[in-house]
Amino acid sequence: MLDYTKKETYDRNALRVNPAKTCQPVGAMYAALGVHGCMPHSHGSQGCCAFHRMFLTRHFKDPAMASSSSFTEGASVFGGGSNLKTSAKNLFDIYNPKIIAVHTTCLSETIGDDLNALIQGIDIPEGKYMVHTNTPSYKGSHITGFSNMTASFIQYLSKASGKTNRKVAILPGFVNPGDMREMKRIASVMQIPYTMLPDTSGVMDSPMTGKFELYPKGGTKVEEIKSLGDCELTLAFGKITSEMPAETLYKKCNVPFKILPLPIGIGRTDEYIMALQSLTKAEVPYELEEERGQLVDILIDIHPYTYNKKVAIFGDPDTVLSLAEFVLEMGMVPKYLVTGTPGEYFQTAAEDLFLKFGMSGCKAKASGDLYELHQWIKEEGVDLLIGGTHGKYIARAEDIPFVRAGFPIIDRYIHSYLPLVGYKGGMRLAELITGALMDRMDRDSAEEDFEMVM
Amino acid sequence: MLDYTKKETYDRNALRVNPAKTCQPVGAMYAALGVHGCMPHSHGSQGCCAFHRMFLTRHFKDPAMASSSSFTEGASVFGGGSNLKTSAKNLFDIYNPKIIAVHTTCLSETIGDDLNALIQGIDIPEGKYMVHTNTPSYKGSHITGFSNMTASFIQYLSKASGKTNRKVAILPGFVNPGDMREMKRIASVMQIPYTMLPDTSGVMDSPMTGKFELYPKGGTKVEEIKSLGDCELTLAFGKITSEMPAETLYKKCNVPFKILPLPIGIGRTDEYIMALQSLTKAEVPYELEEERGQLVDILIDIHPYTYNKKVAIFGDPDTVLSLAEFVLEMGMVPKYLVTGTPGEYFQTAAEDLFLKFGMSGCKAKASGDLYELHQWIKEEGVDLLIGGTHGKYIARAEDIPFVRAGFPIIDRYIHSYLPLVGYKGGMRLAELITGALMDRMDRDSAEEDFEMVM
Amino acid sequence: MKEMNRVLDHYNSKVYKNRKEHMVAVGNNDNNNEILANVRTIPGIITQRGCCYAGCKGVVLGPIKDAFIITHGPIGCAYYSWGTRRHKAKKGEGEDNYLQYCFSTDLQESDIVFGGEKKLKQSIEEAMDLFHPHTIFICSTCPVGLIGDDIHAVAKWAEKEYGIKCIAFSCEGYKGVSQSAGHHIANNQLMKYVIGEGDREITNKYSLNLLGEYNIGGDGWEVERLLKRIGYEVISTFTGGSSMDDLKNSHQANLSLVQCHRSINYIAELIETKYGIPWMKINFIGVEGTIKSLRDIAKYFNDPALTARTEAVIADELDFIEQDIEYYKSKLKGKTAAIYVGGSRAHHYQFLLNDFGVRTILAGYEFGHREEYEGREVLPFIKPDADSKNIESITVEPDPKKYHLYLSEEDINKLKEEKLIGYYGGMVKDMKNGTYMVDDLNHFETEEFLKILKPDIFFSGIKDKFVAQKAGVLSRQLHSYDYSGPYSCFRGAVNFARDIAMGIYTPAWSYVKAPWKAAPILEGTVGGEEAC
Amino acid sequence: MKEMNRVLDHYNSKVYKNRKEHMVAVGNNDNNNEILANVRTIPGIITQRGCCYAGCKGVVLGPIKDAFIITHGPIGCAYYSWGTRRHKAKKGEGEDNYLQYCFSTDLQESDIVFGGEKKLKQSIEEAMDLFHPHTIFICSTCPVGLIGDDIHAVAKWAEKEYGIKCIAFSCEGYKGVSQSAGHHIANNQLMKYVIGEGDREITNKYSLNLLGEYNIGGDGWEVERLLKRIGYEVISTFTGGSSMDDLKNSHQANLSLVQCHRSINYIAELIETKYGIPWMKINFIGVEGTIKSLRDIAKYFNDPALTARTEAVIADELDFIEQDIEYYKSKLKGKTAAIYVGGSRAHHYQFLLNDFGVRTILAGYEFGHREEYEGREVLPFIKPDADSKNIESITVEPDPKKYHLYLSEEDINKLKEEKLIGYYGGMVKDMKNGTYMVDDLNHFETEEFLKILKPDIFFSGIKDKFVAQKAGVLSRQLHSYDYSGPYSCFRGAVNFARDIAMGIYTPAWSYVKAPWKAAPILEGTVGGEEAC
Repeated sequence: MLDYTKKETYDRNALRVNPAKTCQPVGAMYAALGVHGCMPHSHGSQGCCAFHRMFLTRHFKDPAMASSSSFTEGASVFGGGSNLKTSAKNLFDIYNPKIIAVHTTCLSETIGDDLNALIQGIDIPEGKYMVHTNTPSYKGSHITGFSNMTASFIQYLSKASGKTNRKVAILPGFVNPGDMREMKRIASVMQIPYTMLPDTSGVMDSPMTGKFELYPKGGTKVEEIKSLGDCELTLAFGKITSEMPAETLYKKCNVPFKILPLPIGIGRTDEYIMALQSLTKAEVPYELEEERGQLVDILIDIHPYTYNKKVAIFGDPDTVLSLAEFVLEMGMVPKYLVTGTPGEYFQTAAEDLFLKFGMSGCKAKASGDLYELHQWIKEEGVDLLIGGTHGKYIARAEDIPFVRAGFPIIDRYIHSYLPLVGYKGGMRLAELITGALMDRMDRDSAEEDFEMVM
Repeated sequence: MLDYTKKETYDRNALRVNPAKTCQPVGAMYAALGVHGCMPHSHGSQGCCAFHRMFLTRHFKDPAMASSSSFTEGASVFGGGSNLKTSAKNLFDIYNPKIIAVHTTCLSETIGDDLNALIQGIDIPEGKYMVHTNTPSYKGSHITGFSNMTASFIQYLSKASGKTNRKVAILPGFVNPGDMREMKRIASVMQIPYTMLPDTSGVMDSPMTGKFELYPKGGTKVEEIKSLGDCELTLAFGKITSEMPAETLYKKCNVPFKILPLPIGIGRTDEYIMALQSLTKAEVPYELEEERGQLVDILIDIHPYTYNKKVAIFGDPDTVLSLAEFVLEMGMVPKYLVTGTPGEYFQTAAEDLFLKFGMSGCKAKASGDLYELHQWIKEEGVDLLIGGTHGKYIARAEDIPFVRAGFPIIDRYIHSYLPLVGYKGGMRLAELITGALMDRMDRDSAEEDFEMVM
Repeated sequence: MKEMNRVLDHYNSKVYKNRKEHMVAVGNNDNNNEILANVRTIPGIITQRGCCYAGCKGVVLGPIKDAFIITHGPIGCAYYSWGTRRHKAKKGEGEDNYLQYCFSTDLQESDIVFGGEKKLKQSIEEAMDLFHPHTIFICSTCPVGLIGDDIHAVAKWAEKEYGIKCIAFSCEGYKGVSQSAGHHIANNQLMKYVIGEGDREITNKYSLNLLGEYNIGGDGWEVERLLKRIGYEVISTFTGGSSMDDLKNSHQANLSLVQCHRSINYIAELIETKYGIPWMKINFIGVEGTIKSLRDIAKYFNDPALTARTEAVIADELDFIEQDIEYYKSKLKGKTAAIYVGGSRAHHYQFLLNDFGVRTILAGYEFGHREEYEGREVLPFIKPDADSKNIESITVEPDPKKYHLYLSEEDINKLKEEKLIGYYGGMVKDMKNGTYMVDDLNHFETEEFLKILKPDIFFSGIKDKFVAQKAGVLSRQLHSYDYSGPYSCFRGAVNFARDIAMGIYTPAWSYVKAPWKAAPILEGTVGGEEAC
Repeated sequence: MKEMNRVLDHYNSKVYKNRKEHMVAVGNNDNNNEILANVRTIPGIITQRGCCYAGCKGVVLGPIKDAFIITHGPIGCAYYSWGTRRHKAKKGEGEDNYLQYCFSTDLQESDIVFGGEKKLKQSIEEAMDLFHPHTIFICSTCPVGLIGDDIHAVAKWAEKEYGIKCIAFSCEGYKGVSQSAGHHIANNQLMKYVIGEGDREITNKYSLNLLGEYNIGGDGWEVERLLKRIGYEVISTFTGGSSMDDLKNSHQANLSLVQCHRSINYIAELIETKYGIPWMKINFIGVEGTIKSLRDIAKYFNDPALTARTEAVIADELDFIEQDIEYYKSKLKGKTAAIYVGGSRAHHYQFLLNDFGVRTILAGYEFGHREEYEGREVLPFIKPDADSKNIESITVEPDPKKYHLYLSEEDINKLKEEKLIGYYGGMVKDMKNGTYMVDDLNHFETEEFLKILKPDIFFSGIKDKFVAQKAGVLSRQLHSYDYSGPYSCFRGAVNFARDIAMGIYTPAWSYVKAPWKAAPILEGTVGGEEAC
């Protein structure tokens, strides 16, 4: 397995091997699916749309509906304007979306299609919307695309009426529907009214009913996006993912924002709750306090199995950073942190985290890839690997226990329904991690050391 | 591992090998811990109390507080009356319980202590209570003890005032606090007021606060037990565990009851919700409908990994029956069902289940043990083993994937916080089962068959 | 016919006109079942089609285990085609296998602005340092074509610099109208730079190429097992599980078998012209299909011993699966299916379904051409459009040294007349009147046809699988076999039937409707707002 | 003293009087540190103590790997003692190992009414059929004693019927006041029926018995490794990891080492009387303790080569752990501990804690006798009470054939005078003034002492572990080592320190208090009832 990967360091600057990121449009598509009645539209060659729908479907095991401008060689030469126009007409005609959310591709970006102008030239039916975002695949990653699409919804739609709606805008970041549900539950328990954008719960984890819904019940409604401009505050989860849309809302409608880390683990969920609590007179309900206390109790109980265990984590930057803090809370050593998404903040934040927990000898890298992570692991091994499906080759090659978390998970089921965020998500994650480590202990123990009580 | 277990059948009638049950008092102790302010008291030799506390603590990783009559040889000869009297005085003096719940042991039962009489002779402080139940270890199992203790609370305390309290009495059966929470959540979502007895949530899954509470926040309050007599209906989960206390409430206070299976899986959770729904004008809220639809969706998605897979399940009878129905819903074959608890109903119910799902070649046995289950597995293997910790030896000996579910789980953590019941519990269980099966596929696949997408 | 019209009626006139020509109510039309295929999808119509890159890198080149494929472009395309198609390959001794890896130049904005050739070259240098491959393929994605990187020049440079084989494939996503363009581009380059280069010694005269078999889920291995049992030698498989060396030696075979007609027929034709090896359309999907194919091959080689061995193996394989086949037939008989997959499978799988008494009521190709629907006899009548003209068409001459005939020209011509070789009859001849053939079946039509035709199973790909299942219709992926397989030949038929049966009989379907949706709401006395 | 009184003050007078005598403020009393021990726990007081069966089957007999132990009684007792104590044992070649199994007669009501002997006999028959053990132990639980089953007669029957060894242990739970009674009962039978029966040839004169070592977490193996390195032969370990054959040969050793004084000193004494082998109290817990023990043993054998080898091994082992010890000392120095465990560990572990600069401020035994607290010099002054009189006391005579002396009687007497052998000084001598010694520390006192003394670590068992931790005090189990180990000797010391350090430094402790418990509640404008 991965026999060509050698531990010797090599200064590789051009060839990307086993990436830990993908391209912007898939992130934009996922964000657009989190708006109710929205048809994500890929402005480019139809293969992009096919790849992205395939990938999202494989992660969520639910339909990922989106359309394409279906560029051919002609469009690539003469521009995609007429393709977009035809697309809009056909989409509104046949699929009747409330809103079409266009994202570009490396093709239309390289051609230089001016989406603003193109959309202005399109005859949009009354009560319908068409928005766009620029998502050149050769910049950033799928996280950037998610961020861009979210910001564009705000840029196009949100308005400040001058009167507060007494709500909080929640930008959840690139997480699963199960995570969004848990973030919303926490806000509800705190009795804080909110609008979440995007909100893929009820879309990408929709129930089986015997009836296919092109636009499932879930998703942020267009009216809600409009009203984001009247929110009191934006809670933006994940600086790398959500700062930009939060800033957009601030610039456009003057809604102040707070950047929060993805609320994975105790401290980061605490931050979320404290942010909510600062908005309300109410005390934090016992329900949350109890869950928190349970998670602390669990972490103390399991520490003999987690303490000082070395972990390698890869995936999306905000996810990796929050997973890293949680494993630190568990007493583990986040030996290697890798994201494929570029950006200096990731490394800075990781270093801050190592410092905060007094860790030395840990490495973090943005714009990294799994080949390099694997090299690191070959040089000094870890006790656990956490990340998406692509880690399974490394896990097998190096015989490391593997916990799947993050995006994409295309070789397992159910993960998208259940949260990693919040104290509840912490319990689940703690169970996955401890289970993986203890199963390994059991597997590797000599017969005489195979224990009934642990 | 377990090298002496041979597949050849042998008609064993006396020697119990690797039991799948334990004795009544531990069940009674667990039930008593589910009453707020209650001190479970073991009337017998102090080793019983020590063993039971040890066992409960190892499963829940939380304190299991209980006291003992600390019989010595003298008490065994002359009866334990004075030990009980001294115990009561000291307990009220030092530990200030609201209620003492005495259960007997094989020792005090064999001596023939008349607990009714003994308790009547004890000076119970004003506003305090002392109840008892008979739990001879040589009859039934820990499930019987749980059942007996629950019934005794009702027998001692519940009263019909003649005026309904418009509540439902919920007897959850021998399940984890996480399960009880989920059962309560479902009733709450259905807007049905209830009293659950016993209710160990908030007791055996209590949060870390930095302060030890001898009587944690959770547990059914004595006042609530009293008021059970005014309930409109009893929902008794698990015929084997909960029928007896339900009947007790019916006989004493004329509260009608419905026996329901433990709500594990779709059909059995449906039954619970339908039972609640029959009590109310309200429609079933979308929240539950959505969870249900998600679970159905998941089961359809994962069927290629579960269908026709053979499973052996052992543990407590009501748990095993409900797990069996759930795996049937998943398209699996519940090849072997074993409980150590005696009683004909288990086998009958299992046969009915096999019939309902058109299964042939499946075996079920009450009063069974793990030695025999292992023999069966040696004769014809299974793809998965589900049960408590004691199954780990078999799983290792036969190299079978193993999902821990039920009682006791003394070699893992966190399980007691998270439900198996309800649609949510179904998702968790489906994740555990599918994860175990798919991990095994990955482990056993040749390198060229090791798949990125599954 | 009326079902088809009910679907089409939703369209505006422009779309109606276009889509109408892609649908055929078989035997119920005045156009001799003619269909429009291999043309552009209308923008905005939700198609399942992919792109040229997917057809070139994803389908044809990807399975070649020891070709080090660098996707030249932004990261996405390489990422999506990493391990996501189930073309299996074993690493033989001394062989390379890069299938677990994904290589890309991960172009950044500055590369788009200033050109990506430099980064491509450096990537090749790094690949040589770290992996020492003997063969590098360069596959370009959309922007590369636009910014004008000369990947072919880079390939030449690499061959010179490192003494390796390096082939460039200009398979930008926007080329052509579907994956089909990519197959063509891949085929052309393999023909130009790979086939015919080998000099492996072949002693078995019953030597075959297995073209258009990508070893999804191990299909190719199962075919090979069967052919070997009879006494054939499979010199090359295009391209499932093959090494470069296998492909290089394909010119030495005495017969080319064509499984997926669409993706590989170019090569089959060119090999025949250049090396004299005839090709035969076979089909190893389905029991009857497999038997017929084996007998046809034996007929070509025309050796009584081989024919006897063929019959013996058929009998033995049948015996092995007989009970299972009967069992699953009893479970599946009378069910109906709709099939919408790639360029030949929608045809092949009808045979397999037929083996179990499952009727196909609708079938279509995602990227098929008219000949896959109507048979090669329509080839002379297909007018190339702008999109197909853009894809290079190559011609070859007989190779003076390597051209060889196993049969006499006379025999070959006879067999061609018999349509045993050099011919493919297309799908429509095997479809019953009253069924439908739909090209480039899009999302809307899928939804509508499922509602109207109510098939028991819908065979398609991952993108519409859950669309069907949400609507209560079992769906199995026939691109990837839903992570099962092999489905080919005798034993594969049992795997297939097992998978279909478990899908149909999986108990979860019976829980779709919540009981409270059926039961009346009783007027209870507990709970609700008033009590809480 | 005042802390102790604050705890006692909560009690009513009767309990006060009793419990006061179980507590000693070391060096701060007018009673020469005398303590009350090995007496009944007051009913209703939440004790951590177990029963006679737990001491007999659970502690002493359970570890004997090839003894087929049938628990005669209802199911619970067998179940609870199945795999729950971490006495490890390796199955050697040709040896049996039943540790993964649990055997019980699972008595039912009818058996209680009509007697259980028949079922016991049948169980033995079935055991013989299925397992063919060479040794069966029968351990009775509470009701068996009351219904009058003659398990000893059944044992005799089994020996005759099957030619095996079968020993009955009347270890009903109600006997005695704690596990201690069970140790005694187990010891008596082992002495009567096992020890002295072996005739293995022993060539090494540096032969030892390791008594009172149950190989929890592999402690015994580590001790054995160390002793073997020096040149000793460990003939038997009582009983961790031992086979029956090991125990049978223990009479051949030249010195008995006693690790856990409480559970095994009976045997040590009796072996000396019957076979002439002196015993030495050693302690392999803690670096200093281990060094002293090794030197003491060498002193007994008094061979310069052995002594040199002892020093060399000590130096080498020290060298191996030095860095770790220093590291953990830096992490642990200045911390305080309370210890409440079995019959000797509360003493031993103080040495180990001391190695790392951790002060023990409270210590107590769950089932110790006065001699474990105050030293064997108090033995003559202990008056047996009704509970202890109920436990059989056996006496032995020197065995005419097997009695052997390694040293001259004179030398032995000299060493006895030096207290090198035949002596145990108890815990109190090693405790600092101002610390506390508490016997049978109960739940209430645990809670109170933790609040008042605020130790950094509380060492105890599973039942009160989470009581301490809920109160924010790290607790480690010293019965089972929390599933870690070994903790013995040099390397075990590092394991121990690692476990303690990780417990203390585990980050989760810092999250106990929710931030909103500290921060002021701001007057927000969003949410709450009015907005919802």
